[in-house]
Amino acid sequence: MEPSLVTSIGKIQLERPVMLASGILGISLDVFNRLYRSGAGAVVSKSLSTEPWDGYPNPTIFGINGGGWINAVGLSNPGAPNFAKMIEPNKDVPIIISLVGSIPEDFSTMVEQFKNSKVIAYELNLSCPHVAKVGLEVGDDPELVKKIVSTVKNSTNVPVIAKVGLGTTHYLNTVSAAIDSGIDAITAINTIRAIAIDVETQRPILSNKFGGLSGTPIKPIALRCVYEISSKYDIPIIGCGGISTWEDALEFILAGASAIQIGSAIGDNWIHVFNDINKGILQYMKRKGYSKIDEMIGLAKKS
Amino acid sequence: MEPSLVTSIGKIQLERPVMLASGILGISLDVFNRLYRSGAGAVVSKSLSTEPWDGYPNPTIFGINGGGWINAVGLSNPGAPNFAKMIEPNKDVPIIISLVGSIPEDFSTMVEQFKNSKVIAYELNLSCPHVAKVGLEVGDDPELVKKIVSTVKNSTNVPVIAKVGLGTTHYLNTVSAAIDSGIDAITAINTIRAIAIDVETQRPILSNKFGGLSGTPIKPIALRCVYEISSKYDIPIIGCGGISTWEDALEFILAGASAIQIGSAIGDNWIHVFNDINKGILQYMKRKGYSKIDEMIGLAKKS
Amino acid sequence: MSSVLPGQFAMVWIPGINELPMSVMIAQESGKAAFTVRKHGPASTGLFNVKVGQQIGVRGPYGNSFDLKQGKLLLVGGGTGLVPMMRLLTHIKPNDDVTVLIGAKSKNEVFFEDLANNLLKNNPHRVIVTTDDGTYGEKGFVTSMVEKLVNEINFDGIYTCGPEIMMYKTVQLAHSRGLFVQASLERMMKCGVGICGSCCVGEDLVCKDGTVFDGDHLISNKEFGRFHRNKAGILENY
Amino acid sequence: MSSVLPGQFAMVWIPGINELPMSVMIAQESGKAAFTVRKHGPASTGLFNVKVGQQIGVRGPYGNSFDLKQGKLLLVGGGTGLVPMMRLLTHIKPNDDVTVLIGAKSKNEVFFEDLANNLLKNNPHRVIVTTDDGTYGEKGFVTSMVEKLVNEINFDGIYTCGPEIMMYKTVQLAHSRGLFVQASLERMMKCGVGICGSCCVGEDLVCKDGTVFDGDHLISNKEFGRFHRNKAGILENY
Ligand SMILES: Cc1cc2nc3c(=O)[nH]c(=O)nc-3n(C[C@H](O)[C@H](O)[C@H](O)COP(=O)(O)OP(=O)(O)OC[C@H]3O[C@@H](n4cnc5c(N)ncnc54)[C@H](O)[C@@H]3O)c2cc1C
Ligand SMILES: Cc1cc2nc3c(=O)[nH]c(=O)nc-3n(C[C@H](O)[C@H](O)[C@H](O)COP(=O)(O)OP(=O)(O)OC[C@H]3O[C@@H](n4cnc5c(N)ncnc54)[C@H](O)[C@@H]3O)c2cc1C
Ligand SMILES: Cc1cc2nc3c(=O)[nH]c(=O)nc-3n(C[C@H](O)[C@H](O)[C@H](O)COP(=O)(O)O)c2cc1C
Ligand SMILES: Cc1cc2nc3c(=O)[nH]c(=O)nc-3n(C[C@H](O)[C@H](O)[C@H](O)COP(=O)(O)O)c2cc1C
Ligand code: FES
Ligand code: FES
Repeated sequence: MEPSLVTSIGKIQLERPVMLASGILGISLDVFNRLYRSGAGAVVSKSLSTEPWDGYPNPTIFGINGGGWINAVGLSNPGAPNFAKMIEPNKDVPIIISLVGSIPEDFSTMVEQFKNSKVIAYELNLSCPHVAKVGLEVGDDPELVKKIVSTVKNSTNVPVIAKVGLGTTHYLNTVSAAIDSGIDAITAINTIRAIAIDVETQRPILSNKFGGLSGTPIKPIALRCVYEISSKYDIPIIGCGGISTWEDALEFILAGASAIQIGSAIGDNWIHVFNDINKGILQYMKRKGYSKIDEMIGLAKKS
Repeated sequence: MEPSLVTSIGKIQLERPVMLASGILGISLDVFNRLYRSGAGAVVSKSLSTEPWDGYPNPTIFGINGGGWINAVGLSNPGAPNFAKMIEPNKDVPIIISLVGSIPEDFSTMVEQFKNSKVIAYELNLSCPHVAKVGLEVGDDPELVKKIVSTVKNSTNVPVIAKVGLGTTHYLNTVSAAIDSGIDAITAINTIRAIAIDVETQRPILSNKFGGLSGTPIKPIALRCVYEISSKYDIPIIGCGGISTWEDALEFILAGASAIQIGSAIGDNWIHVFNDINKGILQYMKRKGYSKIDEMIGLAKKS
Repeated sequence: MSSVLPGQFAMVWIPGINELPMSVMIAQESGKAAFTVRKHGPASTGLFNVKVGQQIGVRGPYGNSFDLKQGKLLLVGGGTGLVPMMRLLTHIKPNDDVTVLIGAKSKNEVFFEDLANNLLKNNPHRVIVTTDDGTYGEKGFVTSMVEKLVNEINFDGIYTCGPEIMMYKTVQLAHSRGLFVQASLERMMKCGVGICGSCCVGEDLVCKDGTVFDGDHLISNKEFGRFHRNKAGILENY
Repeated sequence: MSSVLPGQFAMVWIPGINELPMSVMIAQESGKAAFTVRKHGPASTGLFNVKVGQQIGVRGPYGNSFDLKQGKLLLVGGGTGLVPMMRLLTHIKPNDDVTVLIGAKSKNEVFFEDLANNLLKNNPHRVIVTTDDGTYGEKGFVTSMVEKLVNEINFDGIYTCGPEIMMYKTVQLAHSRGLFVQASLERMMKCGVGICGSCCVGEDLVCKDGTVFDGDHLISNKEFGRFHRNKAGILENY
């Protein structure tokens, strides 16, 4: 029997474990459709705010020689209301809406706006490392995280995911705060605060100076976080950070992730990466005799 | 006039700004001599403890496909007394002794043991991410850091450097605690906690499971830390993390480092890396018209 | 950069100011490349003001390139959209019969006419300029000239780059007559490499799937010729 | 791994147990490689106990290799140090006149004698076994036989791998007579790639500068033949 790629992240069920990470190609329903057709099990929108944001001036993204990217897009996004309108026609694509804000009400207002949209989950971005007053500045404050998660959980029945990253406090405290407040799953991790300097002009390359490091360089760190979270808490985890091959994807699953997200690898290998990973996982499952993703989740902790 | 590579890290003066990082080839005086001859401005010893430590069983080091290393050597070292005896004959090499311990007395005891050795500075390892009760577990506790730094500063007139890394509290608090207690310089950063899993055998590769990520992947993060420290504090900084080319070295200097350390790049390009970087910096200085390293330190913060 | 294909672009960093997508212009000296910049808003003005010896950053080339047919070719360009057209002219075969249409609002906005004639000097060719106000060349919109030409001549390939409305009409005119046509699109670009999504036109990403698209494909794209996205990613009418 | 040069090694991971440096043994099947493991402590026993089908990890090859001279060659091996010697035999030229010396404590520790004879079947050669206790072959230390041979024959190249004392004496004997000699050293290895420093012998790193060193060089190394470092990096006498 052909193994199945279906996976469950708590109450969220996906046909395939590989999804699109937030902020990557994530502003148009047409593109979401295309990515879904090319193998993504779900797509996460760009992080949306209550109002449209222009983001930072260019350069906003810098490709590192040897692998990886540093970005400070500045959370440019069309705003939750525009976005909600845009995805209204959606029938097929499992969309997860990523939200960013400073106070609990920002989040609950936006959730309200998506009431009539086909949304399979919300992902709270508690971990953007390069925009003031949102993202990590929120995630680094476990008390605020508790309030936000409780507020959102009270405003919707749709599952809510918290996306964490490495900030100035221990990310496991953020995870724990989110779990205490009823979160349904954790995405780990976001980009890691970084900088790149051009030695010729002697200045930081990104217009915002600091940005977030993503791609292959952060994989071993992201994988560590998934392993740590799954070792300490009983909560579904979505692994994210530097995944570009099926082996990478499996490392995350073996470390305890129920699903994974892909961002930068799309910049490296384009959108074929979804199907390449799906195929690779399938072949591995056949070879090793697994029939379901579930059978492999967390196996590396047994040794 | 030929530009000069001489640099000062506070009271520590070096002929060349590139030094050997702790833990890399760092257990024998003969090797120190060789590295000094091949262009290192100073060498930092393996982190020493009061007693000899065997470290963890192999695998202790894992080379990542695509760049970077994860290690959990477990701070194996011959112990401070053995080491002090070994370097007694030293006349030429500027040696920095790296120390690791759990309580202030561990450090002061060891400093005492090096009294008669030619040591240009001590580096307190407050940041090893994979050994319990020492390293990051110390660095993550700013109060303990204060006590350790004060104790060591009271036991010696030799300059004392604190080596920080990314742990579970904000590393800038550790920096600030060290500065408050009279530290002479900061080395940033140590390896970053990480893991690698073998998908075939479905287990973590390192015997200790978790290890520290070093090499090119961490460069943008290390550089960010140097930029942040130098933007916030007036303290000499030694940059460390993923430096493998002269451009990398200059990025750190432009971000505010007075000197830099090289670790993993030796595994990638062998010990030629010291002279390659020295030459590259010299050529850059000639081309841009600088006569001293000092003129370039922190320039990227002006823009 | 000197071997960039027509249709490809580079991201040009003007330190301290911005980074912009730019078509790569041909240069007089072989082995070199150039940019042609139109002074517009702050970023392009910043690039315009760059002094000799000042360093800028260039990454790329990115994107695909025109599929160059042989025979009777029509190139329709306006504004800085003429840049990839000039580079295209360096790739034509000796026997190609080439018509270059240069559209401009007014006489003082006409450029590259001499360059086009020069690049085509060994080919059967004509270079036609139109100005909206009739101050130079033929009076009227360049697309009226396109219509006239496609009614007369059975072109083997039509290539266009410039204002989207111009490209939209050109594609429609050519496509409705069954002629092979390609357009090089411009959209808001941040990454240039298919990560950020800011350059999307319907389901296409201009930086990665384009900049060059077949008329066949564009005709079914709901956004082409109608909408583009601003910096926040909101659809705006052309 | 099948094209590994004689003197090179691999790091062999026995999941859940340890990772050890191992010389790469020749295999019967072409395109394959093998390891020869001596059951000693927990790690080598772990490797020894690996079952067919069980997965181990192998990284490498690392290190340099022997500089193979032509003419009259002497190979001196003991224990698993015979492994690189066997691989060396697969690289000799048809006219080389080869003497292989196999040293062992006792009869039951003698191996590879037949293999050596077989690999040398088309060359002028002799394979001599010595045992300390005389239970097989010549009685006595293998280095006494080395002394005897270098006094008789003007070897073009001498190669040795095995217990350090054996190599030390062999190098001294050869070097004092001006003969070209190389030894492949063993030291505590963690990284295998010149990072950790655990394999140092004086200023040399066995994993990176070696495993093969010239006698000329070794003779001036203060640690060769005298000390090795334990897991903590402390010098211990041999
Ligand atoms: C593939 C491509 C090739 C191009 N080639 C050239 C060229 O060869 N020469 C030339 O002068 N211009 C070229 N442009 C246009 C150029 O990138 C700028 O859009 C233009 O110079 C105006 O920039 P500005 O910031 O000065 O104007 P602003 O006043 O700041 O902006 C005006 C408008 O320019 C556009 N724009 C601004 N930033 C960007 C951006 N990052 N990406 C895309 N559009 C943007 C937007 O539509 C914006 O509304 C090209 C654009 C693209 C997409
Ligand atoms: C370049 C090289 C090639 C080798 N080739 C072979 C071979 O082909 N076949 C074979 O059986 N053995 C080989 N060895 C030796 C092997 O690596 C082990 O040292 C040996 O198997 C004993 O290991 P153990 O852990 O079982 O013994 P233990 O009882 O754990 O240790 C006994 C001694 O083995 C040595 N040792 C242990 N771990 C290491 C290590 N990581 N690196 C180096 N020495 C270590 C130390 O001297 C230690 O004191 C080689 C060693 C080196 C350095
Ligand atoms: C250009 C870019 C934009 C991003 N925008 C967002 C965002 O809006 N919200 C968010 O939660 N994460 C954002 N991220 C982070 C990614 O979702 C992901 O967590 C990170 O890139 C690590 O995954 P990767 O290595 O696969 O890219 C962005 C990443 C990149 C590269
Ligand atoms: C094998 C290995 C051992 C290390 N041992 C130590 C140590 O004992 N003490 C210490 O402070 N840092 C140690 N480090 C960290 C390095 O000194 C350095 O901070 C880190 O590797 C980042 O620099 P790099 O990217 O140039 O290697 C070790 C790193 C490696 C790879
Ligand atoms: S410019 Fe970023 S996807 Fe095209
Ligand atoms: S084994 Fe690590 S340096 Fe040789």
